[in-house]
Amino acid sequence: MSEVLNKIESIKLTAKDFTSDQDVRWCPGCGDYAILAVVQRTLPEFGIPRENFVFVSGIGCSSRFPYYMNTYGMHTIHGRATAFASGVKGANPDLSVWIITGDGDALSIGGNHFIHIIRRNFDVNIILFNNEIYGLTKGQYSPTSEVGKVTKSSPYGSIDTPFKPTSVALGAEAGFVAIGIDRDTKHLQEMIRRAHKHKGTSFLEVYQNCVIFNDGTFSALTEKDTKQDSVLYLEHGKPLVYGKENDKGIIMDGLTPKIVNLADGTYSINDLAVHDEHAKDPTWAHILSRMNRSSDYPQPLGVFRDVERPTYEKGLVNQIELAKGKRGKGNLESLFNEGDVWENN
Amino acid sequence: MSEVLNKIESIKLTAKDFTSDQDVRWCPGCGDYAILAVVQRTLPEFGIPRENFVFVSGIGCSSRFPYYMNTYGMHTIHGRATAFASGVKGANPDLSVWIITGDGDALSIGGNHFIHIIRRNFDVNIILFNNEIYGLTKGQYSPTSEVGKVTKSSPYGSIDTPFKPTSVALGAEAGFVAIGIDRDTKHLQEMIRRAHKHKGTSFLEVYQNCVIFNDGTFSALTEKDTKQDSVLYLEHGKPLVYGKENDKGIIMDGLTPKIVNLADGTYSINDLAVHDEHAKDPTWAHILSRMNRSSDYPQPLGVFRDVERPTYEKGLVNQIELAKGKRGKGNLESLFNEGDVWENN
Amino acid sequence: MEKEVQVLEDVTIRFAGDSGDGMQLTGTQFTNVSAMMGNDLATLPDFPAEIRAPIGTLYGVSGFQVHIGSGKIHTPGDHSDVLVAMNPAALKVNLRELDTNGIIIANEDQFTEKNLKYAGYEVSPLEDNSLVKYRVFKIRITHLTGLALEDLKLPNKTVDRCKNFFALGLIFWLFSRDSEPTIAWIKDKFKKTPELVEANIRALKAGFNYGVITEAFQSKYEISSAQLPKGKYRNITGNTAMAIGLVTAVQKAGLELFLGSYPITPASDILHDLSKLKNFGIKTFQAEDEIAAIASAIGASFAGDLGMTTTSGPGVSLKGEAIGYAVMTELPLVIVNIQRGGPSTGLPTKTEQSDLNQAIYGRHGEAPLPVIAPATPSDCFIMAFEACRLAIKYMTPVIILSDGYLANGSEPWKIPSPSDFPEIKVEFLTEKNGKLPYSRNEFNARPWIKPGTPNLEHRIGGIEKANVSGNISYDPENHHNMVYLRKAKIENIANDIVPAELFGNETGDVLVVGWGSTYGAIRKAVELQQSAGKKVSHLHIRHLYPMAKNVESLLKGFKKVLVPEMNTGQLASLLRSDFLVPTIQLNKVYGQPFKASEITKKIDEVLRG
Amino acid sequence: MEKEVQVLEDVTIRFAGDSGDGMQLTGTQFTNVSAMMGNDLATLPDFPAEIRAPIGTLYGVSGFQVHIGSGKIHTPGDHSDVLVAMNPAALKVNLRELDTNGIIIANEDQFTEKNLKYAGYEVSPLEDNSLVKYRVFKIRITHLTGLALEDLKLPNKTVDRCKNFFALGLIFWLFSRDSEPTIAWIKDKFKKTPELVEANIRALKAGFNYGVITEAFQSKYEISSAQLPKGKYRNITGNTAMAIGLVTAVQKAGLELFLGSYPITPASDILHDLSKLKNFGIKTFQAEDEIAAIASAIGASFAGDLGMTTTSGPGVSLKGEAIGYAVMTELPLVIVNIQRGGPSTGLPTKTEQSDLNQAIYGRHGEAPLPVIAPATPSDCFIMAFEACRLAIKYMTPVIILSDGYLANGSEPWKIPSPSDFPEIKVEFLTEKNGKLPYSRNEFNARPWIKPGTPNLEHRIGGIEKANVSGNISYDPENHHNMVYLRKAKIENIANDIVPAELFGNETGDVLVVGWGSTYGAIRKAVELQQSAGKKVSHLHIRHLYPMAKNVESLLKGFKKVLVPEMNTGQLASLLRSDFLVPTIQLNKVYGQPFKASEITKKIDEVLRG
Ligand SMILES: Cc1ncc(C[n+]2csc(CCOP(=O)(O)OP(=O)(O)O)c2C)c(N)n1
Ligand SMILES: Cc1ncc(C[n+]2csc(CCOP(=O)(O)OP(=O)(O)O)c2C)c(N)n1
Ligand code: SF4
Ligand code: SF4
Ligand SMILES: [Mg+2]
Ligand SMILES: [Mg+2]
Repeated sequence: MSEVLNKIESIKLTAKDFTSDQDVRWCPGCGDYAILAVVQRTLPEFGIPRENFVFVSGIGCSSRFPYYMNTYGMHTIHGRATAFASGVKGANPDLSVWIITGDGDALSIGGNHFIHIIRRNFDVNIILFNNEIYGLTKGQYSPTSEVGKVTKSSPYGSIDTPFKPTSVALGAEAGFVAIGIDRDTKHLQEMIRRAHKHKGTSFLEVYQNCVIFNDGTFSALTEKDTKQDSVLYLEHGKPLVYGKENDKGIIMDGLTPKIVNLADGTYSINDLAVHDEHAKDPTWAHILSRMNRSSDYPQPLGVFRDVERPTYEKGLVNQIELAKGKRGKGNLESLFNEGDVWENN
Repeated sequence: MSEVLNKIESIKLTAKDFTSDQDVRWCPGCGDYAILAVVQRTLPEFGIPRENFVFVSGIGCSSRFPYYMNTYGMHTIHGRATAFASGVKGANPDLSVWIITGDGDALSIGGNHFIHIIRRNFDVNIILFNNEIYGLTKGQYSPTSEVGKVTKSSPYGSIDTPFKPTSVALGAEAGFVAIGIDRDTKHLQEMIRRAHKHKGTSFLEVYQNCVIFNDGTFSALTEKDTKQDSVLYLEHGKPLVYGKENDKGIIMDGLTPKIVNLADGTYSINDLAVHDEHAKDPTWAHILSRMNRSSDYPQPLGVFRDVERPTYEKGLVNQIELAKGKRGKGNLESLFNEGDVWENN
Repeated sequence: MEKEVQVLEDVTIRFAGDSGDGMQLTGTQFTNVSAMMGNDLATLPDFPAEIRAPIGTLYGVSGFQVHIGSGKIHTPGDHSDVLVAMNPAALKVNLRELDTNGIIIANEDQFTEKNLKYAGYEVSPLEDNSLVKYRVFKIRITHLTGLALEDLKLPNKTVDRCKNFFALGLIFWLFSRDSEPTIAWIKDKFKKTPELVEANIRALKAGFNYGVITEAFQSKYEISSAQLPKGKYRNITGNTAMAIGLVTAVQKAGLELFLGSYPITPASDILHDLSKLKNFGIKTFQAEDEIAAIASAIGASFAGDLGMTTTSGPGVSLKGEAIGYAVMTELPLVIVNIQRGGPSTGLPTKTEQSDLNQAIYGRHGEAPLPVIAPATPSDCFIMAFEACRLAIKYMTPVIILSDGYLANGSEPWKIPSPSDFPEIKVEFLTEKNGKLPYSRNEFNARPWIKPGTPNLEHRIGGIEKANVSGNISYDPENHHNMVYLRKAKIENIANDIVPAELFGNETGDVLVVGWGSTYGAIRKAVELQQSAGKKVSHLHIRHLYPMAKNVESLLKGFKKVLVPEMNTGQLASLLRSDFLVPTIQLNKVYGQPFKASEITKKIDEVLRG
Repeated sequence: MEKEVQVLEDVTIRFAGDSGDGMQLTGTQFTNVSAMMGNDLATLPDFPAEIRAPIGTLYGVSGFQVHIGSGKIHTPGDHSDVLVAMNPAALKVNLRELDTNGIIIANEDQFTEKNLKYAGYEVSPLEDNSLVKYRVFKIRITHLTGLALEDLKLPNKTVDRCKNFFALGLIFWLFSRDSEPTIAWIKDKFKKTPELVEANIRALKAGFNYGVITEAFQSKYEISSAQLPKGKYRNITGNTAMAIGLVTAVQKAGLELFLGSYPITPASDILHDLSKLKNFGIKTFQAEDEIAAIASAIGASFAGDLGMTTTSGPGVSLKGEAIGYAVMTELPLVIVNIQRGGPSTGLPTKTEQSDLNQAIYGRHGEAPLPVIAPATPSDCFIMAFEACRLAIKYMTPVIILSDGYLANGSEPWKIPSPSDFPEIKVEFLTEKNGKLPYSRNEFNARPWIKPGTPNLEHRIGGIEKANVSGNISYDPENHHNMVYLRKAKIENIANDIVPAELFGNETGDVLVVGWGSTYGAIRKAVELQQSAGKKVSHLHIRHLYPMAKNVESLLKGFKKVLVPEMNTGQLASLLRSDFLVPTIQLNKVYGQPFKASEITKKIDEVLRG
């Protein structure tokens, strides 16, 4: 044990160690840069040897991410990163596996693998770059684009109700759900730490600005004059307060969250709902997942839910050990000779 | 209008009219028979000409269903019924479209199309025959099989956390979610009426016994001695009462449902949670979706949620009308001559 | 009463009944016992797509044909000599395959009015004169089974389920089989319910004794054991052989096996078999669909396991994109396609060879990979091993084309010793040594580098890559070169495979060229022709892409090339395109294997010109 | 100052700059103006896979080549005569395609130290003597644009974005183009921001005037208008032609169009175009993936619309299973594949012809369907119409193989009149009249029956069906017959298509056989050979499966058959297999179209023997 600890101690990596020699090819000003920088800056904290990281992505602007990480990486096919990653982690549970995906990649073509990896609970980390648009194919609406959005493929406005990615994840039995945003890198860094820490599938949605095809979609959450009234930072055990002067809060009216004013004396901070990441039932997280920009509510940012259950790869390994214990380590000789065998003389 | 009404009045169909000339090829004793009979019995009530029904299915035992209905039908490919049906309804919104699918078909290979049709809200009815097993391929575990289930492909027990289909649907923005069971055909009939009535994607999960590969999975919900203590019938506006002597109920403790005893006098019926199908937020339905056989809770049966929003095909038709109004009905001559045109003399 | 004993060279028996009548089990027991008694054999299970169709219907009939003999047996028999018909539908469906003078053993109890109607008989064929060509034995099997079990006081349903053992016992007597192995099997199978052990054994013995005691049968038969080479044997189906072959290869390579699979008929049994073998460290992952299945397998290969995926045609149609990805990233991967009747859902429980074109061409872009096909059930073992060898050595996905007939059919397998097989060399790159992710060895293979290896961090992907470095490259010339490099890598495998084996002379009038499961029927037909003095040879192609180097010259040694296939001519078209040789085709897309006689007839025709 | 005017027969200009420099737009404007001035032309847009790669990098260079002339123009030009290089990287990447003595117009302002470094230049090529072979004009385009817009007080970024119009203006002057259409376009495009209208027009005029005023250019050029047949013309890309062709066909059939599609390069523009045409009653459905896209289209066809799906290779790899379903259910369906560089993700923005095998063979089972391919951008219109015609008449899915080069390339299109096209006959079955769902008409097509039609309720599916009734059938013989019936239905289309057109004599030394977008380069090369008196002809195959009936005899009329393809020989292999003719291949998998000169050279080689 102490040897392992020593080894970990002795690894002193920096962001630079995680930077590959490939030129970064996103548009100037793309939100992806910030997320990349935060990830490169945060991984060294984990004390994991660089060679034990694997970044797996699908296809999209965001999915170019692995090329820029000086770790092992797979840039796979559209929508299937979660499925490839299941094999990577299943084959070698010791690896730290990170899935990088986009709103189109994860939720349009990849929606099925997305919900299945979550229910199976492989211990991997999913970072979904949500820019609410298809970037790489030059600007079609995505499953997170708002109704009415005019894009190349919806010249009369989209008629698709968007998914709320956190609701989808929770509906698929997610144990860890969080939201961060490209422009608040300090908070994002904390989200990445938390995703890493969670054993099981961690789902981190990151709002990301696409300067070319969807510029400013998240500006209410990032611009100085609107930000504080639009964002609700979640902290475990803390009441839900927000607003420029910390003058607003959320109370629960039965099952419905209500915005209240703390300034006019009707409600005090003690009346507010208190955030509980670890609530056994996903109901609380579900309620948070319904509060978003498209509603009147502020947008919660932070960890919605962090509850562990057994991981898939543990189950897989356990069954193998069990089978070896029960039936003895597999032996070809006896495998060949199973069943009714006879001798011809 | 009255002409249409007359036409509808004059249609007096019976279950027999909906019975095709094909031999039914399920195993004797299969729960599918009961569901088929209920559907055949219920459709005549809707006053829709038989030729306007289309049944679309994927692949599985359950997906043989359309062959037995004397309506239009498509037995498609595995997992894709929802996608085929989107095209059927999109092409002709006047049709009454019914999707028949299994737990493997809808939630394993077909999970993505399932969540997407729900968020888009085509006005179709999905009946998912959930037998918690792959029937047609002779008994592998499905995404709804419980952890530890021993099947042909899980000889050491399944290590996959199952989906709760209703949770998945709600996470995908479902407006109508209900559960019925093969053995309670009267209730099932009501569910089918309700699914039909709902404009938008109706999701009806039906617990169905597979006598060959998963016999008795739902017996707690169907056998006389256990049924009343295991099933909670939902009725809009009514308190959640159940039990042999109507002696049990559900109260809400914050966001958590709790089982209480009505017999010992501590709680009365007035303390109980009251079912609200039409709650705007999906939270209440979500809470119900978490209560199921695998928990200590009784299994709710009935309509969890019934809230309408605009349908996809309406949106599609509207845009076409809008475009025609704005740009005039499409004309090839002017389409050919769009853009920079010059004359060569 | 002593009865006459006739010695037969071979016999074909078909067991037929409702899906619920246990005919597959009965057939398998007869097969195993015959195998253990030293007969060579081949089997043909034939079951409906329905799990358990309504009782008595024509489409609910489940059959199992087994051909046993004292000589080499190549096929499950063109026709049957004996038909066990548990009900009228079973008789109706299978009668046309019964030889004149063949034996019918019919369960008279099931020839009720209702069942006759289901089967479309107006009058019972047992009562009119329609069966005069055959030797008919009507036996009240249900009733007699009931009598035998009377004092056990079992529910009717249970008693009814034992009747297949009565039939089996009778057949055991008729063909002088040893009942002991089946009795042992019953004891083990039902060990948790002793009353079933007792019931089934009683039924078996009752059937056997019925043969001994009654006057019905004039003679019984013996089939002496075959002249199989000395050694230990077991009876094996293609799917089991496949599973064992895959396990053997990974063990010989010192790798772990990761199977990503999604159930589908007729491939699921490989998934089932491998799931049981967890004690070999095998990881089976039942994915949400075929795409996730192969994607997870490729991910596993990237991580250092040998990734595999098993499926049938519809599954392969979904895997095309991911297969192309494996070609591009040059990772080892084994793809097993147990072909069935197509297109689309087709005939899921029937056999066919119509996915050859798909295996070779079924992806966008230039995406070549090796395609191989076993010829017999036990050859599935060999070809599974071969697929793993090629995948690892050449860092490439490999497709194995088996089919429903091989998968469920069986033959005696001379059990090899694990030490008969060579190690498969795997060299993970562990130190840079000047190598890069797309450096090439003498076989044009790139190095396999396991995540977790320090200083060899690298990224792979589906975008075209620069040779050697493996970095993304949009360079036109590089793309052209890489397309041809990948092609050359695969084509070069022609230098590393066994020459295609010719049966017969190297020149002659007709060369019959086959692939896959038509092997037995072709071989038998060609043997017959040869013994009739005809200049006919048989070439069976097990490596379909690339083909062995000797194929071209062998083809050119014959006046005519006849290609029998269970498709509309896919290998034939390949041969024409590759070698510009005219081909004569014999195609059968019946969902059923060829009969040797069909091929013999066609050869006659070709010989006549 | 009056300058000398030289009259040119043709000229090829390449605009190149950063992805953000607006080169596609500049090129398109030049193209449209030239088209309106009566030149024939062909274009080749060439852009990176990145949306907007970092400024100044080699891989961020976006190019647009246009070849205009007074004669018939078949290709976008083997080399360019003029290169507009907006930065050092653009110069570096494109220089090798510039002819000796070609003109370079370089934006000197961008030849900064940083940009030179990005492009890998140690010294500025404008300053050393490396460009002596060319006529170099260094112009401070950024600076001059800035001056022209100075008093508008626009942000720097905006000013910078206008510099492409300066370059365009200069080129307009140099080649005596009319600025008016572009000015009109600017006014319309930026109508919501008048300051941009003003800025861009000013930049355009400043560039034009720069040519007029400065001493830099000794002469300007004119290209007289081409001898195109009389009529109205517009410039059209393949993707737009495809979209219009599909709309035309459904209108002529009196059907509604349902497009199920998922965005993918280079096919997305068809989805975009059709989405705009909602006033034609077109339903576009952006599905969650390619499988849902095609499935919805098939569902729509079942419901009585004409279902379509547009995609590229990776998408087709996912659609295989559903295509097989459409084959089995015999529903009309149009599948458009805009091919790109493969395998896997490959080279998404580059062109290739490597999905032919997949189109013909890429499904499990025997699943034949017609495959056709347009030869030029405007031919996409014709073949889109043809695909719809075949799909409806034969109740079958049809694959159209276009490619990135056709899709984005353009040529003048002589605008037809809608009345030039025949109606497409659609007969929905509305009364039984003894017909069943799988009854056959004289073309072996089954009836199309719309849900909503009383008394014709029926069920279709992917399981094999009995002929005529369409009920599920597991009958072996029926399966065989249906496999051959489906095949015969498609092969019979050979009797219903235009004969393959031969350019040149019917016999000779070399027949150059092509398909798809290689048309222009082959035609030009063959024209050259013919005018040099060589016995060379050109056969272009637009119906690939089944092929026109005259193909075989045409092939056999030549000593040698040369097949140039942008793949490793897929058509060649088809020809060998179908006709047993030896083929000589010329293959180029560079992600770029052939140059006529490459083909000419190869023909020379073949002629020499
Ligand atoms: C099978 C397949 N279908 C479609 C595409 C085209 N495609 C590439 S990326 C993409 C969507 C990207 O959107 P998103 O995942 O949101 O990523 P972003 O570019 O916005 O980061 C699509 C449709 C593809 N590469 N492969
Ligand atoms: C592409 C494809 N993959 C796999 C299969 C095999 N398959 C047929 S049905 C089925 C699962 C059926 O389970 P479910 O949907 O639960 O239906 P049930 O039979 O239980 O009613 C599978 C895996 C197939 N037909 N097609
Ligand atoms: S297109 Fe949008 S998401 Fe893609 S790199 Fe550019 S800014 Fe980023
Ligand atoms: S296998 Fe199960 S689900 Fe299928 S028909 Fe039989 S009982 Fe029903
Ligand atoms: Mg996106
Ligand atoms: Mg099921």
